[in-house]
Amino acid sequence: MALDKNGIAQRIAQELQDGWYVNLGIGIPTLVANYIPDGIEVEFQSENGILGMGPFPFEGDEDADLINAGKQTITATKGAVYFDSATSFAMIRGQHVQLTVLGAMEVSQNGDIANWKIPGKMVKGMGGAMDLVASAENIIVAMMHTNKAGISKLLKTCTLPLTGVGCVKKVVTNLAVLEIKGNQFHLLERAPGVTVEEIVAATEGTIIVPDNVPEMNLEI
Amino acid sequence: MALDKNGIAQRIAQELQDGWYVNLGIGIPTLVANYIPDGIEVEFQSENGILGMGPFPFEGDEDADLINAGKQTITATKGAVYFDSATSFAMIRGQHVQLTVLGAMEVSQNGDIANWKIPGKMVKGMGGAMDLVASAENIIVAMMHTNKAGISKLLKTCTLPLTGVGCVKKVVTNLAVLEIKGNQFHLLERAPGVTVEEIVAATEGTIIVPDNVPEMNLEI
Amino acid sequence: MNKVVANPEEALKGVESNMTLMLGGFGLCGIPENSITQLVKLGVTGLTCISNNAGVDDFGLGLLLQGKQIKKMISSYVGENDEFERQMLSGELDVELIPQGSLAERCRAGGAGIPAFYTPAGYGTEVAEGKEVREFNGKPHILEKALHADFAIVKAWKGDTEGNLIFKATARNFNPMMAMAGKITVAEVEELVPAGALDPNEIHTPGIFVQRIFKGLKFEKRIEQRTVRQK
Amino acid sequence: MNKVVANPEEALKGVESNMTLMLGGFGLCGIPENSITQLVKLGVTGLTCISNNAGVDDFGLGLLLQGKQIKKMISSYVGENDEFERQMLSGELDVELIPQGSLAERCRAGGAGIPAFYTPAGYGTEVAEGKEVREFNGKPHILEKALHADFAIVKAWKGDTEGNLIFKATARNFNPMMAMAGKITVAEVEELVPAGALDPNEIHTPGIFVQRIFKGLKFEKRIEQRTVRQK
Repeated sequence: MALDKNGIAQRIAQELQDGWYVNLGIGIPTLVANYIPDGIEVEFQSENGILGMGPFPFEGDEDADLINAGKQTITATKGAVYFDSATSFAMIRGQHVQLTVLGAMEVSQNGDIANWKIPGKMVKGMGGAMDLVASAENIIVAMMHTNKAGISKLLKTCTLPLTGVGCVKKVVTNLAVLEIKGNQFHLLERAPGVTVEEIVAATEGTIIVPDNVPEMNLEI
Repeated sequence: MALDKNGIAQRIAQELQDGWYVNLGIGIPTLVANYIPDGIEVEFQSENGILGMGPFPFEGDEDADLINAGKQTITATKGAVYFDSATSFAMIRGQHVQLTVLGAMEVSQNGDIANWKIPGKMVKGMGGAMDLVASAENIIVAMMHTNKAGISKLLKTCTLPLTGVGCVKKVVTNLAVLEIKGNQFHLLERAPGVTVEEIVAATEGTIIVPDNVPEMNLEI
Repeated sequence: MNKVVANPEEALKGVESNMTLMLGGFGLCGIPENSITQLVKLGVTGLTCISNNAGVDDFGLGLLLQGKQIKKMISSYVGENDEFERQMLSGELDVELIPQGSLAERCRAGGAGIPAFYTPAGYGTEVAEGKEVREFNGKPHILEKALHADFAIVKAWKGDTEGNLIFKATARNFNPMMAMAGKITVAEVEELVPAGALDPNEIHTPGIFVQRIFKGLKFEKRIEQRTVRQK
Repeated sequence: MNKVVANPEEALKGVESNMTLMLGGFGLCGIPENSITQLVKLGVTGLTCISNNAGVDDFGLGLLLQGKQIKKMISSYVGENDEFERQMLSGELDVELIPQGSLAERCRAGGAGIPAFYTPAGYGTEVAEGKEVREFNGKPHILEKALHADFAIVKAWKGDTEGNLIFKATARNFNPMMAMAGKITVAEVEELVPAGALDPNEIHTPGIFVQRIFKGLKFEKRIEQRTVRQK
């Protein structure tokens, strides 16, 4: 059975390593914070100017001066720190953030990502996404494998305006975990109950399937 | 009579305008702080990271963590602020400091300045001088008109390695106040009792002398 | 060095139509509310506004959009409001989108006398069109230029009479860099204290960057996305 | 995210001969005294040291010069000590002089992922030799590149277990930028407190830039130019 958004977030959370600073994008990536494995300590950076982002505040405790990059009211953890936007992107551009998780509309087999603009539709802007993808050494894209019409979002070449080129190395979708290297998608894991054939059918880009494709283990 | 170092500083202090932020170099420029005219409020920036530099501390009040760019113990005025070196030079390079006063070994008639290196002698470095002269809109050079051997330091062309090019607009020496424009020194004022002839004789660069050269008024 | 002015009227004296303004804030967090109200009153038009976002329909920069006072927005993320979308699609409003980190760094560069710098952000995208590309350490970068403004308008938590500013939490965001980059920088603060009342170690924006400061009459501090958990 | 190590030995584990180190401080103000002592003990040689100054004969980086541990100094102002002069004139020590503002900005650039930027400082001087010159707004600028270090070693006043740092007065100077530019950044602090004990608004260097932190055993804080006035 294909994963839902929480399942994708849960699988991505397994990639976290102790001591990492992590930037989570809006949407599915935000959910990753709910599934941090036991014994792993990570700290969340939000590009509007906080390191040590905590959970949402209890009702009545909201502070208009304390939000995340999604403009949601948040709290700060013990040891948190606030800073300005230039310092925030110094952290990002300077590769001090160990993992960036963000959503995408399209990813191509050479690691290009498109997630900010659909021609003909209202353009909202790239926010910090272009800085994040151009800078991060370690990017995981969280996305649905296909759009609502069933058309693959894992492509040979992106059709939408790019956010960054050759930067994505790992994709976690509702169907699979894939690595990008050598201009190909490499299938690493299947979602529980999803077949290799389903994944291959849903992938427009070149996909390499090893002899044995294990099923994800979300029970860890 | 030619001015002494304090006289030069006193004359330069007359150039101060209310509300200015001022960076004073080491040596004669430092003395300018002793002659701030009545009714004028200025604030001193020291490039090692303080705005609102006050006088030396009373004996016993020295704080090793509070020094100026000359590494002297200082105090901070009310409303002072500390910052890092990058921010300090953002102020300087970004032209937020209205006046820079510094010493020189040579100044040329096109506004070049040399004050950091004598070939064959131990080189100590330019410190912040190159940033200051390249950035400031308003630089006054405080210097003796000639060296100890009587050789002019106001030249057609600098002979020493340059600190900056075409940046000096005003020079105050022990003999005179001069403006630099159109590739010439323009004599503005004489030190008390010093003749135009003495000044011209002590100036190697092209010097323009108007019909009337007033004597400095240090009594203001 | 007293920078205090009595009110927004005095603080924004000299703002004229067709000027370029920087306005601090991220979303509705840390925006100069009182100054925006005054800009509406002034009725200046043809403004180029540099601000990370463009407000919502009835708050923040949305108020200037309603009055068609803005000719051009320079932002990283916009369109949280219908009027913005209408004006943009109809061609009344010009929009230049800049990656958020480049926007922040370009403001800082403007204030710091750095005319241009290289960044990897936007390489290979339409943001890079017409910009120089150069490789450093085997990685392509694009050349981005400094931004400047006739007026930079920022909002701080505390300020003193010398213009020294302290921001609160994530309301800091773009305010410190924009404060550096204005020919005239105006700061509105929640609390205005005498010189010497702020610890010189704790000041975020040194007063040298601020020309005028005033205590805002009222701060609504509207929350854009109220998210809470249950006790 | 505990960054605490027990002592300078642990903090400088991995420092090897021929590495590039950044060391914070201006003159003798805000220098990492305890770490310098440990570098002497380690006996590593062939070091390239990036530091605004080079200490005095018997304190600060002068101690490393005595042991001939430094191959190259990258500074803006040096030569407050005789041994430095001797080694430089004899050719034992290589010295690269950089304008102070460019040095600060190049460290920041290294930490901020900006590979290069333009500055007017040094144009037309020997500092500009071999560097690209480009005009912006009618004024010539030179291209300066980012600096990086294997280890950045800084000194702070207060720090917490997460590596968040607060500096005191002008002892801040180059420390924050260097903290950003080290592959491994070591901070020695006068006071080490638990996470949460520092106000998140008042932190100068966010802990993300710091890999190891320890409480210095002793800070001599020698004064280079004791200047006083009489009461």
